[in-house]
Amino acid sequence: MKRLLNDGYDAVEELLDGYVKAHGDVVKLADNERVVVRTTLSPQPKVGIIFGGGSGHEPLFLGYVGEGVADAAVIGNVNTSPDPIACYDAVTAVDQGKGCLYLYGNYQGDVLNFDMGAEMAADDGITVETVLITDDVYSAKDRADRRGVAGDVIVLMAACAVANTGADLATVKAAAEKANDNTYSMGVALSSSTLPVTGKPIFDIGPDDMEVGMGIHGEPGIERKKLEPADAVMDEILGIVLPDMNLQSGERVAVMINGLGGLPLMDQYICYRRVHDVLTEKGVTIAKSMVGNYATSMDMIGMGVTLVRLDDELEAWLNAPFDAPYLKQG
Amino acid sequence: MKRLLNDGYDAVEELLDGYVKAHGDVVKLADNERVVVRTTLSPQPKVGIIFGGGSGHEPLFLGYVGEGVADAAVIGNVNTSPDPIACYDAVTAVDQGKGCLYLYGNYQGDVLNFDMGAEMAADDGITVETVLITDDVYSAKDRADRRGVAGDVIVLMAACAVANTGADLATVKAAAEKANDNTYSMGVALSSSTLPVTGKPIFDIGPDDMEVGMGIHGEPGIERKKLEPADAVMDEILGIVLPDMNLQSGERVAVMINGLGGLPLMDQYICYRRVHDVLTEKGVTIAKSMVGNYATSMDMIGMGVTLVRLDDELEAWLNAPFDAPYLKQG
Amino acid sequence: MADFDRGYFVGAFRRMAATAEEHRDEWTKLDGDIGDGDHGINMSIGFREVVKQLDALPDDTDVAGLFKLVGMTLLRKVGGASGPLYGSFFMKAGAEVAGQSEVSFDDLRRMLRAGVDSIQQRGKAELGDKTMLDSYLPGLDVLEAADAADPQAALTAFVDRMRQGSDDTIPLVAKKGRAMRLGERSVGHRDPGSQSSWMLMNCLLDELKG
Amino acid sequence: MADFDRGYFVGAFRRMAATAEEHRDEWTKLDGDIGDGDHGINMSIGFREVVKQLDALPDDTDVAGLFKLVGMTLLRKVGGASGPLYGSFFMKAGAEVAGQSEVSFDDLRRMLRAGVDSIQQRGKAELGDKTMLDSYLPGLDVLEAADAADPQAALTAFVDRMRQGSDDTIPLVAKKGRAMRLGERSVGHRDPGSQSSWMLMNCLLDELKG
Ligand SMILES: Nc1ncnc2c1ncn2[C@@H]1O[C@H](COP(=O)(O)OP(=O)(O)O)[C@@H](O)[C@H]1O
Ligand SMILES: Nc1ncnc2c1ncn2[C@@H]1O[C@H](COP(=O)(O)OP(=O)(O)O)[C@@H](O)[C@H]1O
Ligand SMILES: [Mg+2]
Ligand SMILES: [Mg+2]
Ligand SMILES: [Mg+2]
Ligand SMILES: [Mg+2]
Repeated sequence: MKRLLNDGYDAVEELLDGYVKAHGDVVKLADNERVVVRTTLSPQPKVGIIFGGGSGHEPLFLGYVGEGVADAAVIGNVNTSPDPIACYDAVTAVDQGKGCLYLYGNYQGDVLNFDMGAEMAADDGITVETVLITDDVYSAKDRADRRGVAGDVIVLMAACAVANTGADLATVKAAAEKANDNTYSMGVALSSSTLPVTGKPIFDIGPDDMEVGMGIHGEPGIERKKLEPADAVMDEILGIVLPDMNLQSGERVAVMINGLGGLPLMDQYICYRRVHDVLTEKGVTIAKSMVGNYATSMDMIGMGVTLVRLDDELEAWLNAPFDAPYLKQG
Repeated sequence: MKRLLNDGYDAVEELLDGYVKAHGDVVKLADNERVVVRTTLSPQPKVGIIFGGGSGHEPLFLGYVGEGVADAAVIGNVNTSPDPIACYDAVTAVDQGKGCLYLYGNYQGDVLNFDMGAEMAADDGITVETVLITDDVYSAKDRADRRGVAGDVIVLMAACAVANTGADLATVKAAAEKANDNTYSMGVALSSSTLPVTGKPIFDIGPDDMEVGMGIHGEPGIERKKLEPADAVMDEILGIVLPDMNLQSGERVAVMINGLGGLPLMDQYICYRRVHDVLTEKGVTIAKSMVGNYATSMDMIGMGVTLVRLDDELEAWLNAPFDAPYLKQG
Repeated sequence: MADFDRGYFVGAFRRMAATAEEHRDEWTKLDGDIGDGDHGINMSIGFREVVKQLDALPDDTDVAGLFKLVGMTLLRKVGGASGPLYGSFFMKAGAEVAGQSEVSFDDLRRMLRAGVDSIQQRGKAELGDKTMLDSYLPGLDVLEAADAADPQAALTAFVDRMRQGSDDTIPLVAKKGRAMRLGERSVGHRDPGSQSSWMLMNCLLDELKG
Repeated sequence: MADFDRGYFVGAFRRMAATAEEHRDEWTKLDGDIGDGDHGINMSIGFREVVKQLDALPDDTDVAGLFKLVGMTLLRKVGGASGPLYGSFFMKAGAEVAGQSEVSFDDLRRMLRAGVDSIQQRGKAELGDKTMLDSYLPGLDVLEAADAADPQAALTAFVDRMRQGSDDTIPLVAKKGRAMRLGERSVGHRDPGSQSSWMLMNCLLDELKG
């Protein structure tokens, strides 16, 4: 598919430059050009929330930096974890003496780099804790091994809601863990994304095929199948996610339909409709709905369903006020 | 390109059903299934703002129905003006005794249908005024003949800001006209969109080609050219738009980069960056920036630049508080 | 002079629905070349609903009522330029024969003229603007000049002339509708509405032939 | 026993940069099959910056400083799994010869061992996990067993064994890195890091041959 870029090697720097120019009232680049930070930090010191990962998932991660949301986003090359120095520089840019929380999807590259960043911060006497986001049901059997996909946004919301109360690092971390433990996602891709440097897709896929269990990086999914109508695809996803989360009649959830970039909102709402109807039929209450491109893979055609099992506390966190360019509510 | 739909003939109804299910706190369907209205109208009577056009441009038009924004959206078939009965039903659903304003892009089909709706409303004694949006610079020489593209959102914002003050219909209409007169857009498309009913593109385009002057419906643009790097494409667009609007050093503008659906945010911010740099270099102040998919053509790969010449009044209108699912600020 | 009753028109409308379905992608393609690629799709959406209405047609519906129902259905379901144009066409045509259960061939000619007048009134297009009027207007002239004693021959001449009128749109520069903004780029393409209109009118002829 | 000076290593690093550029799409394709398709791209991004650094290399940089610079550059620019792994590899390798302006062949072997140890320490992978260690580990064993009197032969054996190790990853099920989650679907594909690592080490040999 076609893109509108200059030299692909400059894409990330140009993205970040364009982003801070467009949203200069909210964010700026830190001394490190791969670190997007709030122009002004919270007047009340709070735990610094640092969100990050590769680029190519916009509006993830940078779009969620703003008042009451993330304090910094650390941005890597396309589909690639950021480097450890950027991870470290984000800490020094936002720490207000209460320590920082790293939030990112569970990928080995990210763990390697963020861990190095945390070690460097520790040398400066700054405590950094980490919550790995592991919402992608189909990527592994054990939660701890799962990758993070659109659940990144859910976990971020919970962590930020609690950090905004002035809570300490351990409390904020526990909130993020609670949100992560209750978040379940699964997606499908109908196409690859197109890499800026090569201008080519990462993988080939037939005109009638879909990749089930696709992540948001273009890693192959877990299975390739014939493309089916939207309702059938949603039923298939729910047929895996609902048993995995053991969701019961009478429970309450938040539903997110996450577009991967190239899928029209029309299709996303049609997918939402089916998920809504199936859950309602099952006696599950949908207390919150989010539909749109929250965590993309550039121009990839595809989507994911994210379900969050709610209790009063988690529901309140997800309904907290947020004011970042791509997350405004309350 | 691939879509995730059920029977294409059901796509619009399923979209609307999914949309009101996802955003049931904000909107519902009126008695007419093609009319999306606010669940509760403004407590202070105001001029009813009715926004509309074909479907397939999501989040346009339905995404802008909400508190302080549009009171209703009238939705047609894909790329097709809504029918006159829906246009009329929207009026009866939202009129609070102060009359209504129809806002839609200048397409003959829309004019035919909305005018019939207005005639029917007049028979009921309800005054409906119309402002045709005509921001697409490349579509015609005279402003009155131009089509409406992403400028729809700009004009809507101005009209709503003024309607929210309780102003009368003539005043609201004048505000919309002022916004329209100062709004200039131009876009390019790198691909066609894919029609839900046929599952096929509307037109073919070579792998290295772009369509210059593309609208948001898949109408052919005005010229087909070789695809160029983002900066060159922006320069070409500005080379046409700036002289047309006769923008001078020292003036102030709002800039919107509108993604047509399939173009990643990465590319959109890279485009924004160039527009920002060129305008800044020229001595023009950017007082407001908007980047994202405001008015799409489903999965079409492409974008448009919209510039709004600002004075204090217009700037204040564009910075008014709005709270619709796809337009939240202030 | 043959009489045209409700059954005849129901049959003709069913043929129109089948035609819209069959030629959906062709009309859509024509509209894709110089418009927005929805003409065939929207006509098929409209006529699918027409078929539903015909399936549940109340027994006491007369010809005028039938035309009104078809016109309103197209008006409600088609949208775009052709929704109100075709909608008005059938509604106004029907209004010409209010209260009649059968219509004469002369009535039919009056109906079609009234319908085309309403297209022109709504759309304000002229002959040569590259619209459906380029098939309707010359076609109607031929129809009105034809010998009323042989309706089948007259309708044949009507449809043939409409078809010719559609062919004649190919070299034209569009002056109305979406294609207008294409200017010279519209040259060399057939106007989609001129194609759908002769094909729909051809259903009147086919139903007469049986 | 040949000595390896700063000039030798600068030459070798320039060869690595050229290799990363030349094989960018190949490594990317390998990573596309079982990873996320960025390995070649990110290595090329990293080595483009290495070249910039080499072009502006301060005169007083010794071998250890050179390795540190290359390692830090890859660490800063590459990201993902291979950024810290290759970054650590070169930094730790350099740290082995701090203060030396030339290094012996034995020094070089110690450097490479230290570098590979750091990959293992950071990445916690074992032989057979389908990673770059599957080329490095058997390669190093051969290198350390080789006759120090003939560095060129030793490096040839080293690189050959690494290449073989890379071939041997093809039938393996990935146990580390992104490919891990593919399970059986990773079988039949070469690990991209095992390919890039032997090709980069081959530059040490090529520079020696001149
Ligand atoms: N003003 C007009 N008068 C008569 N016919 C018109 C006029 N404008 C458009 N048409 C007809 O309508 C056709 C297009 O219909 P359609 O595709 O449904 O509308 P839209 O342009 O709104 O998508 C054109 O091919 C033309 O024949
Ligand atoms: N734990 C590990 N130990 C050693 N090498 C590893 C490990 N994890 C990944 N690798 C190597 O890194 C390569 C992938 O690098 P790269 O594509 O840059 O990382 P990412 O998976 O973050 O995109 C793999 O092919 C593998 O050789
Ligand atoms: Mg990666
Ligand atoms: Mg249309
Ligand atoms: Mg059309
Ligand atoms: Mg990779």
